[in-house]
Amino acid sequence: MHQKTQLQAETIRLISGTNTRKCMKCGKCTASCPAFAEMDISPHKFVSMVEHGEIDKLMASKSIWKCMSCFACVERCPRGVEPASIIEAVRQTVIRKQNNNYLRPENIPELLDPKIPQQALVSAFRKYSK
Amino acid sequence: MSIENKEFKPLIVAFCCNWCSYAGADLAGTSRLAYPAEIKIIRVPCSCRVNPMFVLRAFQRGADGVIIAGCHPGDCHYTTGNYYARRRMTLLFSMLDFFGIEKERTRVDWVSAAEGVKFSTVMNDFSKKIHELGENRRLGDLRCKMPIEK
Amino acid sequence: MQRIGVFVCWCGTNIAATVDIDTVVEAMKYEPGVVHASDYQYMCSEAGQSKIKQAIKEHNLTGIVVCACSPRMHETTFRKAAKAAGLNQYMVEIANIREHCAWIHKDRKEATEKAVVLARTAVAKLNLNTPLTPGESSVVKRALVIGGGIAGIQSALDIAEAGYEVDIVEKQPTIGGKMAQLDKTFPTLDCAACILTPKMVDAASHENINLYTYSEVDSVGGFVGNFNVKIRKKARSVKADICSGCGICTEKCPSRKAENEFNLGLNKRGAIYIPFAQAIPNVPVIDRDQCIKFKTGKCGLCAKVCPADAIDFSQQDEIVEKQYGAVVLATGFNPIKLDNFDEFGYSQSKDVITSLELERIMNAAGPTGGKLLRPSDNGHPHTMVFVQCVGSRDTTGCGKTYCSKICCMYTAKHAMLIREKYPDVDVHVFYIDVRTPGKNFDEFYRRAAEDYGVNYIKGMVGKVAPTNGKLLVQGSDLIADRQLVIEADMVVLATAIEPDQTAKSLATMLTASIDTNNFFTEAHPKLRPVESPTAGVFLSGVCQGPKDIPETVAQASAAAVKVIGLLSKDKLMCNPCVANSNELLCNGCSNCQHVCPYGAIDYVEKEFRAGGKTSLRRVAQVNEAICQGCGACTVVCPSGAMDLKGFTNQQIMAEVDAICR
Amino acid sequence: MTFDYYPGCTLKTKAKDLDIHARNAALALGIELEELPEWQCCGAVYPIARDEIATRLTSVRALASARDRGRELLTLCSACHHVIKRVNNDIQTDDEIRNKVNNYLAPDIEYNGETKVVHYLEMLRDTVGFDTIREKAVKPMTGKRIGAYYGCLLLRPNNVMAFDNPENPTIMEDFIRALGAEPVLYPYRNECCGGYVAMDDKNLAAQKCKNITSSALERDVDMLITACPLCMYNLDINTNTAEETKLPIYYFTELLAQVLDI
Amino acid sequence: MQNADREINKEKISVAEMAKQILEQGRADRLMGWKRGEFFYDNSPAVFENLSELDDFVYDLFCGSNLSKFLVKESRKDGKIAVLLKPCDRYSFNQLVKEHRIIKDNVLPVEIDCDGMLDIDKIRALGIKGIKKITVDGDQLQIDTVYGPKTCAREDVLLMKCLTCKDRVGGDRFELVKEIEAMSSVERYEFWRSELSKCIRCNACRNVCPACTCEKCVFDNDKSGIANKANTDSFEESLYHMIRAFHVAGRCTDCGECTRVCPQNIPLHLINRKIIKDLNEFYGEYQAGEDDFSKGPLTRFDLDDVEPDIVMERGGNK
Repeated sequence: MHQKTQLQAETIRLISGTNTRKCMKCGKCTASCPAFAEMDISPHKFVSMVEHGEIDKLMASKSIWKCMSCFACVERCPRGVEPASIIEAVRQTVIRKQNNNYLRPENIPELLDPKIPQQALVSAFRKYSK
Repeated sequence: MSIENKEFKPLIVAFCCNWCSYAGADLAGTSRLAYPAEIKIIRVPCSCRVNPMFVLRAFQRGADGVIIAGCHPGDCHYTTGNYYARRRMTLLFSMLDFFGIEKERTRVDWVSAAEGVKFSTVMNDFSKKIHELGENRRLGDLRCKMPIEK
Repeated sequence: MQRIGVFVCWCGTNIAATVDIDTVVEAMKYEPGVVHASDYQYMCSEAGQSKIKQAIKEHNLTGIVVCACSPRMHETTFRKAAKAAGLNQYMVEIANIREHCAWIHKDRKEATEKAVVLARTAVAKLNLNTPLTPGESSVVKRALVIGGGIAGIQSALDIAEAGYEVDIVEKQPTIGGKMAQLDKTFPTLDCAACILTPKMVDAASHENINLYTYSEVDSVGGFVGNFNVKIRKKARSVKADICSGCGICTEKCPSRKAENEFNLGLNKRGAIYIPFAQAIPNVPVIDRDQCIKFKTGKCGLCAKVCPADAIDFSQQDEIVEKQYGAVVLATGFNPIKLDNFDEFGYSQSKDVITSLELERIMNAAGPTGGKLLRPSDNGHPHTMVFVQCVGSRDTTGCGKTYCSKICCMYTAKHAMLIREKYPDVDVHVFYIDVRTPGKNFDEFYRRAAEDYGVNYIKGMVGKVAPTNGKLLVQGSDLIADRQLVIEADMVVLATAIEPDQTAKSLATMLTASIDTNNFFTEAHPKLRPVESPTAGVFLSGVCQGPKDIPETVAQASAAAVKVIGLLSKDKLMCNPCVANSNELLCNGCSNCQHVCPYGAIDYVEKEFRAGGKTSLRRVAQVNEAICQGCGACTVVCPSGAMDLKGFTNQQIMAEVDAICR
Repeated sequence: MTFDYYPGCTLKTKAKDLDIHARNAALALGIELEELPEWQCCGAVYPIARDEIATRLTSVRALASARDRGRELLTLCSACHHVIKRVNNDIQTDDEIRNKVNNYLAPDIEYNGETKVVHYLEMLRDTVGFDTIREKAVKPMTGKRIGAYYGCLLLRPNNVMAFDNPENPTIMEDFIRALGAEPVLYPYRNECCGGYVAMDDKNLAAQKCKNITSSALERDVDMLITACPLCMYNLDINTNTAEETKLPIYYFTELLAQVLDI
Repeated sequence: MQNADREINKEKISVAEMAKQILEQGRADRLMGWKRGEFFYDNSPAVFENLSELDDFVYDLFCGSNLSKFLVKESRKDGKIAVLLKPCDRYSFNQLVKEHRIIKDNVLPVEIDCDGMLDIDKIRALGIKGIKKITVDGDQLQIDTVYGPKTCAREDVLLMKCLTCKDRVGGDRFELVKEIEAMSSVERYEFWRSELSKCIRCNACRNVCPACTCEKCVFDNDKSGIANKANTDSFEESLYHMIRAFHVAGRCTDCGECTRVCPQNIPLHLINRKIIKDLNEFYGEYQAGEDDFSKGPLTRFDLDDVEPDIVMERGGNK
């Protein structure tokens, strides 16, 4: 594997704290994911793509913004692999780059919604920007 | 101590359990997997038969390294022997280290009857370590007031 | 002082090419105790052996060292030779100068030096050898089989056929085990009952077999050849010797609340019941927790209707104590509880069932009379989803880490049977891997997919949501890389299997070891797969690891052969290299007893006389018939009283000294 | 018994109902909730990335403060509970995170995960007892069919949250029974409402919420209860817009206060 | 560790009075305690068979010696023997009962209080000589000497073993062990070599050790294969202390008697403490003699015990 991709993959493993080799490719994560319909790369592929060092593709993926961190995949994985943590690690890798924030205040018209709880805003900014 | 720069030929004692590691050593032999001749094997029924005294005795008599090899935990022929050996040897090595005997001179490894390659790798590796450490004279002198003349 | 002969083998060129034989022979002549040293091309050959025998007589040797190949190879050969020449066979030591020397070293000088050291180490040890005599113990010519499933029945039948008495202890009211609950068997699709019930009858009618049903093993003492076992015969509340098995009581019993265990709770049974029609013995049992008579004192209807007057409410548990020469463990398995897998909705919908439950539903004698009906409304299902690996191959602690082995095949069987009987039912199988090693197994699975149109989906189910009377099965199809939702009528879970819980307590009683999953451990995973490491205890069936019926039967027969081999002996020779306690030194501290894996050490109070006074002391005694000679006790003994014959402290110390000379 | 109480940002503003009723009900049940002095926002989402230390600090401050006061830390908002409980677990199990956090905060006494984090519902179950609520119910909700909506934050991951059976929880159902009402089980009560993704993808959240409410409506519920302001928001704006999915949603503490007649 | 079958001084009467009552009331036939010695600081263990013998009984600041070991023999004699057990002695007592060395049924254990015993050498080292009488005054000792009254801090003259008494709060008994662990392996070797070279093989440590009660000691038993009779470079001679430390591993209660009696002041207890520290760290806290039934750490195991490599992974050897 190329040195750069190797390093990228290692970073993802480190940030997520997950051992991708434990995956036995059962697909229970993808079976459980409530955001699957909106995803271009399914959760189980995140695991194998990290294993194969295809981090650039993952960073460009739409899926990382659709994962709701609901941990259904983590809870149900029979091997203790944490797809949600991997997705989070990829998302972090993206937004930690300068000027790479996914969400900017001006993009959220809902800010005007008087009902919106603080919690929603705080969490969205935590998840989508740095 | 000799001042001449003679080639260091270490003396290494290996205690091997009859059922796994001794058989592993046999397999290493059958497969012609070399390891240094300085390693001499003593056959014991089980790693749990190795009394810490044997290890101390070897060091006191001038051994440079002692290695104990047994069945993998869970595979002991006598079901539990290696678990006891594991505790005893951990404690012994730590005590030896406390007395200033480099901990690299002692080792426990688990080698099954099928692991001829592992046996040879482990022995080569251990011997390499001992070569790096050089001669071990310390334990025999531990309670002597005068340096031993030779 | 010993008179030692050293015999150096060339092993053709195997040794001689690398080791200078003459140097070794010459060096040995000066070792203490050595009175003779010689060499030969092939020591293990007839000629080589007679050279040894000759030398023993000629030089009046007390012991011999053979420098040759591994003792694992020819130790027995040379021991026999020594014995033939009148030596004690334990006065033989082998210096392994082939596998541990000649074969691994290239440098002739180095190898020769090492061979000398190995030889003198063997001499040093032999100088301290003493003649050893193997002990003998008698053998009780009766075997105990614990568990009355197909494994236990097969083992018992084979042992009984060889002419030995066998007792089967079964905790359920009938023998038959899990196989009795199955409908058809893969890959031939013959009916389980049709092949099992004749065997049950054979077992019951065999003159050498004695059944203890509704019984449990209370305690085990003794050792190989002489196990002393207490069996608890639980009170049936029915006199088995009088009961005719007419079954009137079971029909009349007014209590109908108990879950029918045999049908896995899919229907109810009476408080007095016979598990199933072909049960053996065909004697009912009263479930005292359910019986109105036992709960309130009133009722007693069964006693009134019994034509044989066989009901006995006052019956008590009975303890039977018997001796056995060998024990076969055949305790079987159960499907795991599904509490940790509620995403599959087992606890939320009746239509989510386990595969074993499906067996009962498919069975003509089952709760639906063999009709495939949805448990919730007895309707006909149109779509069925099978989920594989439920609780198997799970490393999170929720399930089992191992593959349950049988699920792939029985799921293929279920799918095939359903498609055959009800072609209108769509059958989907979610699988992680389909594992079909076995004769005609893969063909069978492919037939399900190819001929019967079972839809195999590579993927897993994430959630089963009971909605609008249907089950919404959300799963993944990894080949298509999609998530899909199947609207199913029934979901069948291929539930992981685990050893029966009795395995754990039996393991303690028998000092037979179990692994982290509570499966019994075999003495050697490849070479001794039906023996437990504890002498005289043998393993049969799933209690040793997941397996299907043919494998179970094969192992059961193998275990039986081992038992027969054991029982056919009048005396057992014990390994003489066993622990030995020097009572004069023993402190009585119990350390050795704590670490002995076999329970071979007992303590006795013994009188000692010293200086005209007698004193009572607690000392360890080793039962040589049980001791296997591991030596764990020798190291924990603080006083040095415990030693191991053949591998004594002095001997090993001498070996260390000889190496470090 | 007195707990240190961590209300969290939303409970001070948009989710006042959740907070006020909780305080009043606790008082009525003999539980004292003392608001943790100078608490800061927990961050609303748990920092999954193992290398994030800064985002863990506010939780640790709250935890250490409760430890110093010798109290258990009581939370109410699902998000706060999730974040604080998981950070606490990190401190307990991950040496690296513990060392970094302590080095950064340099507290007088190192924080090593001593504090026990308790959710309000757990307090009701374990300290007060659901039987006590049943006894003290002035206006029991007899005949009402109530669906519990758990969401994800309270339940998952179970090895850390250890709140209830993650796939078949019962604590809210037991709570509903204590209110005198009838709990209704529906399969989507532990499925995600969309969470923060609602800020980015309204449709996704709307779809998820529709699944949840229609699953509940199919079982004939009168109302849903939740412990999470974000779930409340998502469910509310997404379902109460259309007539066929209209379904009243309450914070569980609102009903508690109502039943206790506060 | 209080058992129902033990005497506990509830009324807080003096120990001497207790001893008297026990013999008077016939609760035991004999009593094991301490006897006044020739000098005020050399009290020694003694068995009292009747009231008149009790005149020599003493329990004061110099009763450091552990009585448990004597019971190995005493409990095998006829009749019941009462024994006075300071908190530290109870561990040894329990351990010996556990190992069946003491016949429990023949012994009446009497638990007595102790505030720490004094070390005469430490007092002397302070330059206090010609001592006539010592009285305790809070944290201070008032010492009446032929040269007039002196005082010193009680803490400064306690026996080494009392400084890290298991019943005292605070204090890390492993402090010194940790210091040695922090040395380089050469330093450690030199440390022990200089300490152990002082050893004169008087066997006092063995003789006093409550864990050393073997019917026949391996060091006296040339047939054990381990020992060779004294001979300067023989195995047992040079490794005497190591062998002994391993011999009592998992059974040593850390009573500190070995160091107390060593005429050469070798800190022998540090070897045992090192082993105790390792056992605690590797296999969980364990105090030998905490009770009289549990299995010691070397006679049990866990499936997931640490591998011996742990010695390699744990720091040290700088």
